[in-house]
Amino acid sequence: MVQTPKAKKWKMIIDIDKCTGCQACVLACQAENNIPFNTDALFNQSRASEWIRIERYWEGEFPDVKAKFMPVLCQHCNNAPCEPVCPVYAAYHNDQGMNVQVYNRCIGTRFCQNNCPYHARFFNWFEPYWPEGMENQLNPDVTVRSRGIMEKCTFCVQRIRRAEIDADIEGRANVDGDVNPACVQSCPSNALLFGDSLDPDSRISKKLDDARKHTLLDHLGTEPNVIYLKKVDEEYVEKEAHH
Amino acid sequence: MQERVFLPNKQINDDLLKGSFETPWWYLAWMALFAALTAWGVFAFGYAINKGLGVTGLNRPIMWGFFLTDFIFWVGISHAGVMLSAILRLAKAEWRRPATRAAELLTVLSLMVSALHPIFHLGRPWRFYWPFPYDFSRGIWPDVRSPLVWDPHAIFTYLIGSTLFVIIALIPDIAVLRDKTKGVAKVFYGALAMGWRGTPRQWKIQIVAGFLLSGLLLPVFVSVHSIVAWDFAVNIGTEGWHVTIFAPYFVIGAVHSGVSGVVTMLILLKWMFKWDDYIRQEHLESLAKLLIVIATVWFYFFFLEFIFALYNLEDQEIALRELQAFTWPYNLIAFVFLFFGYLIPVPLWLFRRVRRNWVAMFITSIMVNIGMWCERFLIIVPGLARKTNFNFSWGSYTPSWVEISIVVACFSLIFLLIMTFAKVFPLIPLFDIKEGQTLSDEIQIGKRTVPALRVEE
Amino acid sequence: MLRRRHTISSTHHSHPPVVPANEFVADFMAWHTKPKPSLNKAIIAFGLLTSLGLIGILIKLFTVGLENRSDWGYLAAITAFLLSTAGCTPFVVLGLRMIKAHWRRPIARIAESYSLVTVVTFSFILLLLFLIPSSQNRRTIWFQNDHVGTVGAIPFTPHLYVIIGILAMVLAGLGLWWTSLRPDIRLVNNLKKADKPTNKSWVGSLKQWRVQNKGLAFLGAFFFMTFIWAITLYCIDLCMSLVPGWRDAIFPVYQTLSGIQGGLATVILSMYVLRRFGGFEKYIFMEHFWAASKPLLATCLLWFYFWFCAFIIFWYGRMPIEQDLLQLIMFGPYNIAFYIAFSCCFLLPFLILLWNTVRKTVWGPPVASALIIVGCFFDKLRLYVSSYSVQDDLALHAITEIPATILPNITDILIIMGGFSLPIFIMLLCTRLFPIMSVWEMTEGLRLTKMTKFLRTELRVLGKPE
Amino acid sequence: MAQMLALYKTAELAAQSTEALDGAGVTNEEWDVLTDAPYPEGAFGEKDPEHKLYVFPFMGACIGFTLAMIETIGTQTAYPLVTGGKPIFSMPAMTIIAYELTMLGAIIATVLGILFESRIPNPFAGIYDERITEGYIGITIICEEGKIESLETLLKANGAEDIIIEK
Repeated sequence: MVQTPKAKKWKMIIDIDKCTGCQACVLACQAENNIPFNTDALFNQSRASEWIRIERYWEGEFPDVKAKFMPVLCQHCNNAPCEPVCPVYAAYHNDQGMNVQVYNRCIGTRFCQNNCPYHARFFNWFEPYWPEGMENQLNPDVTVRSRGIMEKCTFCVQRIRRAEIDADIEGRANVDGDVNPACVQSCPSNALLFGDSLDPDSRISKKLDDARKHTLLDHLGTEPNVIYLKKVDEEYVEKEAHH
Repeated sequence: MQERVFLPNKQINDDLLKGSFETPWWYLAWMALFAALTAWGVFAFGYAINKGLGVTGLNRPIMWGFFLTDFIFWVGISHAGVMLSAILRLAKAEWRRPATRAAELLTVLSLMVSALHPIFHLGRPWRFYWPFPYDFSRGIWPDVRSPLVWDPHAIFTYLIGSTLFVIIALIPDIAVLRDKTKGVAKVFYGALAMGWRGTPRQWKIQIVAGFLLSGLLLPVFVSVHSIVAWDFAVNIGTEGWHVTIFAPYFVIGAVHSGVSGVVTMLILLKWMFKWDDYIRQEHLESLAKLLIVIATVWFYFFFLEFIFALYNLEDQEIALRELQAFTWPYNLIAFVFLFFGYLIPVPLWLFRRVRRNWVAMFITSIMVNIGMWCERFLIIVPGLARKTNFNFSWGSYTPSWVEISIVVACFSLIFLLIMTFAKVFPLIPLFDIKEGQTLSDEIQIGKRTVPALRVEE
Repeated sequence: MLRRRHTISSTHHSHPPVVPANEFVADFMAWHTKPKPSLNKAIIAFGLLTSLGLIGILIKLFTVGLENRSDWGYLAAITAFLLSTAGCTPFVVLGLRMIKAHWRRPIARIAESYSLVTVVTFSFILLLLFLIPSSQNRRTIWFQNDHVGTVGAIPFTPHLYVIIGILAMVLAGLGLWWTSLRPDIRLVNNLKKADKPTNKSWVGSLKQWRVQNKGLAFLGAFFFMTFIWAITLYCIDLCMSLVPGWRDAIFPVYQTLSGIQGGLATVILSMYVLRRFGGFEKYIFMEHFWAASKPLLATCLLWFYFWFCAFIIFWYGRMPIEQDLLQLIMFGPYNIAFYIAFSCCFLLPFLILLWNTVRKTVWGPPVASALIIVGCFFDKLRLYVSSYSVQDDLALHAITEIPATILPNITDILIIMGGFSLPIFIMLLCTRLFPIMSVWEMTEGLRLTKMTKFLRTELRVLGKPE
Repeated sequence: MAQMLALYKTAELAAQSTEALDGAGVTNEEWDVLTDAPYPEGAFGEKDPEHKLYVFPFMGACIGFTLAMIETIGTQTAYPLVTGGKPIFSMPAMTIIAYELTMLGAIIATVLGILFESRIPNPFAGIYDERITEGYIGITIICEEGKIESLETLLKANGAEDIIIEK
């Protein structure tokens, strides 16, 4: 288990009301975490791997039709259904409340993916491949996963560790905002917010009691660490006002 | 009516050991064919290892496909053996005698083959041994909470148990072979017979052992398929899997397909080796009657599973059932599953004429297994295709040539193994048949002679 | 010298002598026509206890009434208990008839007579149905939940269908009982020189016997189906659907199995009583208990299996509703009842019956059966009392909070007492009024059995007519 | 000591001559029967063979259960990782593995017991003839060399087809 000086519990808040569905987070994640390019072929085989994906739902009939966007990534559940089904402890829970995947340990039973209600785990169907020259942009902090193993969002654990190391060098404790996963960093509308919920004066712990707060599929009792804030629907608000 | 046939022991030996002493050309031809198919499967698997599982039809969200369908199917078939030989032995059913060895053999071989499937299915097959607690050097251990750790425990227990069961029951017949062969074969069989002479003591132990091992294997046999079922049922992530009845539903389904498999095998044996005096219509009829009961219980379980899954009328569940029942090609598979698995065979078996007809029973028993294969497919794939509550990532699945050839290879491997075994050992226990003759008797009531049995409590 | 060797060699076949059929008939009829006075005393005693139970029900009816479901949990439990012990006994014998097991013969009549108890049980169920909510807007197997408008609505769910299901089972049981009883009634009448109308209806012609055989087979199959269906309906509609969010597909199977177990246990106990107090050592001996003990052991194992199948899924799933359920029916307010049920339905009988030496005795199986009966009662207790105490809220399909334990008050205790003595009372009455052993089946069995000398030992020969 | 093996066409003759042997004071310890199929106990007037086969499964079960406990408890203590919020000692999971290994131990022990109780493997089991598996009933006798002739005549008188003698 990873031993860290100060107890932390990382959480992410996704404000659906702010999300524009611009896919910047998807791209950033792709670049940060050495995910091979999702070609058309992969999409057609429905084998594309996007550790964070924007689910788009249409509401209503044309012409008055609404697009609703929902970024979905690994929810880092406290009771993660994906963990206990792994025969080799490749998926387990670390003491920072994160659901981590040990690539070297994974043997590729794909049971964890079946048991993930959020559909947030990805399998390496082939040996990863980058076009000539593109392998130079690989992130040295992140393993390139070989074929036949599962992978998923890590909350950019490499950035967390890096921040901790830097803080140690400077002889200080981590402050809020030290750590930002690629998706959070790249979100133009600040829809995503990441932080340590045990740190009382971090931005995230202040937002935790927001009225719009909810978690995905909470009837499953998985207790996700990714929290969503409801969309504010003007029409609905008006309707309520009239009543 | 039972038609009793009495044969001198010498003739029983000659008939039942036919397989070991004469090899017709067609026999070798078939074996060659199956060997070729198996070899092709081996190549396909090698290709999958080399390129990665991308060469299969699997995708997101359908992460489990043909391999596991076939895995469950063969584990199911493997439940024939203990079901028949153990339960009928404990129930002292006379008509078990010619069927036991075939059934147990089917158990062992199909279990071996089914144990291969998880390896085909792994992302990194060369690490198949990692779920075992072997790694003292690095102090890394498997997670005993995972059903995939329960699985190997169950399957290997069952495999070891049933293999030993077959071997123990073989010893007296091997002794017969030892006495009938010459030269190297004699040495070989002599070593296997371990100096069996047939003293009263040895026979008594043989009989007691039969009961004892049956009693021990029965609970194992139930647990094996239950655990296989729990691989699915513990899932809260996949629609239609998180059902409490899955374990017994799988077990009874397994028995259904397994006993049908035994019927198929017995009929084939009768045709191949002309064993008309040993595999008789009365056996066929009793098996068919047993099948009616099993199939009906299985259908009741299926009914419960279906109703209980559906009655909440949650949208996702409705979507799943809609996919299973009305969407091409799943609707065809569902049709085959329902009609081949139950609705056609069982009503036919109600007629005595069908139960005693070899061809009809052959066809129906094969139909059942086709139906059961489809059932397993319908449990795994549609559930995954409608996996998440968000319909954003619903999917579909078509197997690739790799999966199909590996499945075909597994079928032919089974046939190959059975035919090889039949060359070396008798597929009907000789001493069991002889004992049956010693114990059979008649009772005269008025003008009628009732077939009777000499029993010793 | 020779004789000595012979006796040694035949010691390990502990065959009781085969009694000639006519001798048995004479024996039994003598016993049946002049019963012991102690029998009448017992009938009166248990009759009083039973009526106390009925009085208990009436008191409850007039004091608390039918407003609050939670008052009636214990009646529901005892009804379920009766249904799955006395109610399922006919199943045992018809199963054995199907596989032509000879050892069923002495117990066939007892088993069938228990279907008379179900008649009374049925009236309890009718009472309970007043407490059961209709399945409109409720998530039950009747598909009447919120999605379904008036279009898909099935009228009178579930009450009408529960009544039909259980009535069918009762009728099938009675039919079974009466069909196999007719020849023996004629026998009794002949003995008593009584001229009853039944004499004309049964003369024992070959045709009549054939019809009777076919009839028993048919009614058997019919009872088999109706019995499973009745138990299924009862345990779903009078228990499971009262707890919102309880979705457990194996529950009906589990209850059916516990019924079969209870039925078998009841039969074995009655067999023991008949042997002990009726003095039929010559016809009911160790072999019968030994044979019966094996299926009993199997049912114990299956009980654990079915329980575990549900438990492991709930435990592994860890959904809130599943956690609540585990609390409600197992480890929460009724955990004591559950632990007793667990040890009496599975653990102790299993440990007793595990040993062949114990199974091969006259006392071993009855002890296990007694335990199972107790366990069965507590099993029903923890299931029914708990589910009747749940306040259901149609809006959210989940348990809002785990209700506290409900302990039996005086009326409940009266009801339980009555419930336990009801079957005993009815069986004693049967013993008094009808032949409690199926004479024709016994004679048939004795005719199909003979001892034969095989080489140097003696074997029993059992005929198995196809 | 010499061994002799008498072969009979039918079980009746064999039973007859065992009776005769008893008459001649040759006990069951000295004579034994060889058949190609099980006969009901005592068919040839032989004593009921004592055996302790039922002990083996229980010993095996105990060993298996112990191993299971070592495996489950050991792995979970040696590698205490939290998965899915399940307790470090997950009894239900341990139950399943314990069950399987218990049964495995029981079965293996039983099979060993069977081999031991039926006294095989034993290449020097004694005098034997291949005709036995063809339906002949064999009666083996171990006796002093002196007795051979008398016994031979006795067995012949009871219809022995052939008698093999090993000195």
